[in-house]
Amino acid sequence: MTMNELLPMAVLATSLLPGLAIFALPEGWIVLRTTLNLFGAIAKLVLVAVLLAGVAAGEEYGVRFAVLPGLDLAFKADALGLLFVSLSAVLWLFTTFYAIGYLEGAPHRSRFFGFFSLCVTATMGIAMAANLFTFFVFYELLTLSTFPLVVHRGTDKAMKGGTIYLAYMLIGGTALLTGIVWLHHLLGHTEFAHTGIAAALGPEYAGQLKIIFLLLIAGVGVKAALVPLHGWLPQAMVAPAPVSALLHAVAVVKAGAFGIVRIVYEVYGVEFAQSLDLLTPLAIMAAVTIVWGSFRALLQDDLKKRLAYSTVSQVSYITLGIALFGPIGTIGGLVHLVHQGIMKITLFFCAGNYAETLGIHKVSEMDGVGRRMPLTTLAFSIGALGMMGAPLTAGAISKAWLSEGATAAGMDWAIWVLWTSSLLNAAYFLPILWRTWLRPAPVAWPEEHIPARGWRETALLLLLPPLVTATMTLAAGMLAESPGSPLVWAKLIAEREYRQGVTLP
Amino acid sequence: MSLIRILWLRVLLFACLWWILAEGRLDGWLLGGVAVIAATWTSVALWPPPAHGVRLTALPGFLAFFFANSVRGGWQVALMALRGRRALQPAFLELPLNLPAGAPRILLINVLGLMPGTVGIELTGDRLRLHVLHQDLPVVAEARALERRIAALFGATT
Amino acid sequence: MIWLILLPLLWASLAFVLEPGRGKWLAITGLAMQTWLAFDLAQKVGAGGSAIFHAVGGWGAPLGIDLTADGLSAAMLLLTQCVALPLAVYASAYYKRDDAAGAYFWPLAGFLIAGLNALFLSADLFNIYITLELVGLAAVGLVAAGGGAQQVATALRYLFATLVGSGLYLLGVALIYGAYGTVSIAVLTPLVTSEAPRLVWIAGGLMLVGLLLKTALFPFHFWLPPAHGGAPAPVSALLSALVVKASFYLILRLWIGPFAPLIAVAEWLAWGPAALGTLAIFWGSWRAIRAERLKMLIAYSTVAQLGYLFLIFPLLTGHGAIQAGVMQAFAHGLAKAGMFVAAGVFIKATGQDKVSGLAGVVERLPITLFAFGLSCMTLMGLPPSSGFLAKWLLIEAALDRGYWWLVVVVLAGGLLAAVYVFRVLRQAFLLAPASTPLAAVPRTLEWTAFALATASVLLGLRGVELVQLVGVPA
Amino acid sequence: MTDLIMPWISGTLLIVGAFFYAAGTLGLLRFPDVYSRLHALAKADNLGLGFVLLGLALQAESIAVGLKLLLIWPLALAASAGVSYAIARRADSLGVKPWCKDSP
Amino acid sequence: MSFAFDLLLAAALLWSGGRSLSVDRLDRAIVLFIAFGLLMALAWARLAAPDIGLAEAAIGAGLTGALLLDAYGALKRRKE
Amino acid sequence: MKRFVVGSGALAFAFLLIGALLEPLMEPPSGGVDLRTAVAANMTASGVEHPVTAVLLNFRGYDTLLEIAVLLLALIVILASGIDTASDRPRAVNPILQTLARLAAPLMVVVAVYLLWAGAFRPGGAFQAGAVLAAAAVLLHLTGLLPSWQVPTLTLRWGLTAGFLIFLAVAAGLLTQGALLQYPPAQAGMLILLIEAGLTLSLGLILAGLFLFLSRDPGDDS
Amino acid sequence: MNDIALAVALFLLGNLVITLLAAARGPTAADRMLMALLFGSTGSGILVLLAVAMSIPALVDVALVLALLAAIGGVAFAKRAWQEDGHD
Amino acid sequence: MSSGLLFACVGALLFAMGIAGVILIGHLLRRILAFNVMGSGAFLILVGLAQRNDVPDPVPQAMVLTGIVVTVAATALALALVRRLFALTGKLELPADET
Repeated sequence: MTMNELLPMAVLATSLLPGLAIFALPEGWIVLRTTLNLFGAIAKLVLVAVLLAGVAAGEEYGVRFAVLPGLDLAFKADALGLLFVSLSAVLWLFTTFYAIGYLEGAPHRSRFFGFFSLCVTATMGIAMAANLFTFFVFYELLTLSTFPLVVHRGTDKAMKGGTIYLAYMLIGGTALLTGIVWLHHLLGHTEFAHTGIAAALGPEYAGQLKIIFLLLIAGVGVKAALVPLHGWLPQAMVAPAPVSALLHAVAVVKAGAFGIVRIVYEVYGVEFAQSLDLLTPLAIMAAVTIVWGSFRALLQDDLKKRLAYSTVSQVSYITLGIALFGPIGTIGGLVHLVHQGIMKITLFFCAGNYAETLGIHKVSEMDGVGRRMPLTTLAFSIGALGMMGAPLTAGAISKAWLSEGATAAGMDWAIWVLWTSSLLNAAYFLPILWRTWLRPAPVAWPEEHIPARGWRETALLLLLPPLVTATMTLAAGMLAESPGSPLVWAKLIAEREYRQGVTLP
Repeated sequence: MSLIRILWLRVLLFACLWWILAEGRLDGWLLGGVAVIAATWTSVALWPPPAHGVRLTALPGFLAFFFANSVRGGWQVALMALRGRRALQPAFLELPLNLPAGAPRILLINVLGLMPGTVGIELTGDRLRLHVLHQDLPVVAEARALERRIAALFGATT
Repeated sequence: MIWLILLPLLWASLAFVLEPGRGKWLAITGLAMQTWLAFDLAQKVGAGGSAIFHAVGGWGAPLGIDLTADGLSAAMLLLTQCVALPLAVYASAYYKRDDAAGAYFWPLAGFLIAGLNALFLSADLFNIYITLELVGLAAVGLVAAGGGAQQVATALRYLFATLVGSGLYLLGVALIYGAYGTVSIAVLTPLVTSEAPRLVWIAGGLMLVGLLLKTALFPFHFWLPPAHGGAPAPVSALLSALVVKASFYLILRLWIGPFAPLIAVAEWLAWGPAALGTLAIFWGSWRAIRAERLKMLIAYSTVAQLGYLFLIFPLLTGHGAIQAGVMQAFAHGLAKAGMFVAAGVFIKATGQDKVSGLAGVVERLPITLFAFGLSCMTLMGLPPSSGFLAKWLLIEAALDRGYWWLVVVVLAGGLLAAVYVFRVLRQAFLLAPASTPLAAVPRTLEWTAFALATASVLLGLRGVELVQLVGVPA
Repeated sequence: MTDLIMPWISGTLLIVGAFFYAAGTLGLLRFPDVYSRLHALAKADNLGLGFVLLGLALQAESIAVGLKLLLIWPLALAASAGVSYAIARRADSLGVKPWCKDSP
Repeated sequence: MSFAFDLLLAAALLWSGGRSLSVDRLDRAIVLFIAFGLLMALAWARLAAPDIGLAEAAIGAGLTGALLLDAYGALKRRKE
Repeated sequence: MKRFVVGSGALAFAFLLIGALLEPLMEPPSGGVDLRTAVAANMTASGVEHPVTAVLLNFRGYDTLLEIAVLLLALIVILASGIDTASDRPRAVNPILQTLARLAAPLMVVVAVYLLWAGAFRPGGAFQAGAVLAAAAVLLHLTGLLPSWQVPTLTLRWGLTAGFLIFLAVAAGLLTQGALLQYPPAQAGMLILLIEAGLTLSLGLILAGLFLFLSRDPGDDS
Repeated sequence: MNDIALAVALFLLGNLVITLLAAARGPTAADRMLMALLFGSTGSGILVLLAVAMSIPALVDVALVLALLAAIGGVAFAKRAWQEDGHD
Repeated sequence: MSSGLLFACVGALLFAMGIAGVILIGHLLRRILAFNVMGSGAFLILVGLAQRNDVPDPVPQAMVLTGIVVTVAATALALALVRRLFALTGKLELPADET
């Protein structure tokens, strides 16, 4: 095996092997477990950095194993995949820190971290899948490895949420599988390729290809929480905060969104998809989701649920960007894939901090919390502003590119959607900010678990991750054009997908 | 009768049997020997000598007697069957036995079952209960005659 | 190849003669050797690309009996040994030292495996009848061994089902012999033509029905759930994983072998098994969803999973159907064995058999639960597992022929499987009711369950060799 | 000479045997109770068998074969005697009453 | 003549087989079944299969009959 | 209702089958095989003179090997399912039947060995011989001369399996000849006799075991 | 000769069937037991006749075995199966 | 009609009778009888059909011998199980299907 074949495997192994090892560890071996976790996460980061450098220099990384005759489990680390890989790798590290702090003293941590690592492995697999088959394998693996995390608490409520989660995922997976086998049957393979592979089929297959597209999008749309397939997401909020963070920012919804990217660009090819009139319906669907999600978020009092609906809405920005025919929209969508991850994980970290430290679960309980937990609330505010698309944050960059993309694609209505959404975002986030900073604190918090000590308003491991990700939110906003930023990388991808140069409008 | 002689007699008997079964073929005596030995062993295990020896000289007479009576018994039954139940007048009968216990008695009971008109029912002590087809048949006399024959066969006294 | 039959016969009879305690070592040693032999055989067949023949007694068909190891046989043999070996290890720890049923497990299992191996190798219809009886009676014995009233009643029900099944088969063989004067499959195959007399049609029908009864395809499944659900765990595993597959294998062998010309005339015939298979999938899943006892749930799941095997019949005229069937047999065999074995651990630990009593096993028996979960994954046909590959192959074969509703059935079946499977998992993840005592369970039991389940998943990552092996013609 | 007569003797013996069999059957049908029917079977049928065997033995190709045929007779006799005794004894011990002419 | 023999034997076989399954009392059923076994032995003889006849006679008269009757007795004893 | 459906179904099946049986079959079956000639042609190499025995132990000896396994297996299953451990009650002796049994048992032994021997050239063979031996045991048991078997002792287990093991050993040993059960023609007769002898003993024990392990004398015969 | 043997065999078979019918209809368990007697005598009679009629000497062996074993059924019936209420 | 064919037809009827019996009869001991009748039917067909010209054929005869042994084994086993069931429960019929 050459180095170029080995590296993608190593990326998978850095979370798979620690994960499996952690399962076998007794509950009490905290130090070894933590070491394994962190070592895996850091090693992965290093490997990802090597890959990024290599891909930027034009190296190709890939490896394949035959599973059945004519069916390969194939991996490649291309620019698009690495975008997702690096997002996950970075956020995994922070989430791991956070989870260590969050679960301190809680039972079943071996199990938790084991599945946690498996979940990341699945995400990596999705990101580096070189064909739809491989994508599907890891897609389902993700479902399975997240289920135990969702039901981790073992309560009846957790079970109910988990069951709904599973039902959505499995049905979606079935649709996806149908589409994949069908496509495989027609084409004989499902390899991802720039500008797509479906165009190879003659025009007489247009009808079938449309149905397959529907099946595929329905399949990945469940994870991406496209309305009306989003029902699981608020239910899955029963999971512990690090899990929610993972689900919403890194793994599950992103896997769905990423799937849409792959399908549109590398299976159908964006031009071919456009020629089949598939993009506009997708865009409309995304638009509906954006508005509907924001609207629902407005009605939630439960903080995590509000964030959940916010996710529903925000993830569809990515879809919208992809559905906007043209490189600029693509860049907007891809960059939002990263930005939304950073911002949303910040928000969930903070929500978890509120719940863990003070027992706050509802928006209505958040009065004056900014005084008790200023740093957390600061991070929360940055995340929330980012979500609204406020200047200097990552969100602003995404929205700018998306709007430009809409204009370029001649879909001006999409701009209106974005504006509406932003307004709604403001409507559900600003009151929170107002409450936290400007309202007086209550006499007593609902349930104070962790006392403040000096500047450390809560446990250090809970505090640092949101601060870092908040910082990254700002950095991604302000340094968007500097080398190595998500935006630059997204441009690189767009260039390769469209086989043409892209300049800032 | 000596033990050896009884054994030899049995061996001879089984060898004879083998010869008959083999229809005179001679190439099977290897297995035949096995059969004879096994059978002798079985018979000794089941019926250890000394048992009542049989006087071979008395055998033909007994057989003739038996065969004749058997035919007569069969004939009698056949006639009765033809005449139906009118011909019957069954009864139970008790017969004190004079033969020594063991093989002679058992032979008696068995043979009585094949003789005209009688079937043994139960042996208690020295008395045998019989079922006869017609109470007027000369059963007792015939039974006594049979007893004598058997006694002669076994060299015992009545 | 021959030793695959002789070895288990040998260790089975020796296990009966010698003291019970030694049976397990004989069995495990023998099975280890058999596993090696099976791999070796599969390797030879696969590498050679053609079947291996053995004329017993040197006579050759039609006077003598032929043994044939083609790809299909070699694959089934491989499955048998690969499932049996871990189960033997499991059973050696499962039965207590003075357990009477345990003492008899070894000879019975030995004869069972010998019968299976002989069946897979045989190319002679009448010889197959005897192997069927060997398998059937041994299976009944395993169900009945050391049993109470319930077990004996189930064993009897099973016994009659299996006897009627082989009786029907025997009559079919009789008619075949009457028509063609031979029972050798190889000799028979060119003789049977589409103009075969009515007798041959009846023979085929009888054999099919008899074997379906033995395979417990809906609506002949009535005997299976009590038998598989009521037996001790290693026995249930053996029965579910292997025994029912044997008669399926035979149906397949006859269908694509000597009776192929008949079926070519009446292609609609193939829809019979497929329709029954569909009903089996739905009915079995439904009953599994409703089952209260864990082992009953698993047993009904077997009913459902067997349904998949019969979906391939309309597809046999296309490509890849046999591969799909064998892959499903492997997937189900390994996973179901793992599942029953894991269930055995749960039952031993919790002391009861209710699904609702499983709460909290996740804490005490994580390995077993993990194994159970992996098996579930295979049963649901989720990637990366052999169950998924089976499903993939099946769907591709169905698409190849354009039979859409088969695709729907397969996918719906997977979802139904998820429903009953997650009933269990969900229960297992629930918090334990305060202080439920769990009995200690030997680690061997847990790890064998794990090994079987893992094998069922790992096969999903590398099915190439198996698929190629199955393609080796007779 | 014997070649001419033997078949006739044999045939006659066979027919005589058949007659006794028939008598046994008739007795079985017509006799009123178990005990009487026992008489019919134990005696007539066995005699019939004896005649049949004798008739066939006369035709046998070798002495051994003939003796083998004849060997069957004592075996059947012994069996029949033993079994009829067992039946009678069992019937009696179970209280099966014999038929009497006077009883209905 | 031989056809008459076969025919009668066939009828007897069918009758005894059928009755042994349908007769109301179990002991009769068993005895009829043993008789069926005997008739089968005769049928094998007619089919020029003395080997099978031998086996059928030995098994039917010796073992199966005894097994069935013994089982019947055991069942009956318990029932009383 | 069920009776009617099943009954008429069975009847219909029977008539269908009879109809097919009486259908003018191709005579000889088109391209069919007639094994009679094959058997006759190979009789000399089979080691025995009786065709049925040749088929049973040589041409299709493998069937027989498995068949013995089935029989042995049945006995093991019976033992495994648990046997009644109540012992025989003391019995009243029935001298007449005992005498009968004492006389008959040695006879049966001779007949059994005869059948074994005869199997080589005329109808007979191990199974029939074993059945007669078993019948002797059953008769002895029924007349109270042989107690029923309570536990399979080691000796008994060896006896039960010996025949099968001999068969297996010969079959495996002949693998060196090239194939399973490929007798060298010169020794075929001897080997078949060896196998049959072993089988007779073991079959006798197995068949007897089928009865003696189950039967418990009620002892009410008084 | 063979014809006579066959005729007698047929006659005996008729006998056997009639007796079987009668015995099966018979009111008491003992009647059934009588069949055991029949098997020995009539059965072996038919077999030896068939042996001659069909020229299969081996059937004599069958008859022999049958005569030898016929007792077992009867003994088993008497010793095991025939119980107190056997007369109904 | 030849004996072989005649007995083959008898075998067909016996088989049908037996199988109907196995399905319909609840009493286990009788069911065993029915199974045996069924087996005998199959054997008769095997030999009878092969010998439909009344020429003896040793191969099916040997097969039937094998089959008889198997049937005896199965019968004895079934009887043992029935007796065991009866000893444990006092019942001679199987409990109603759980299905």
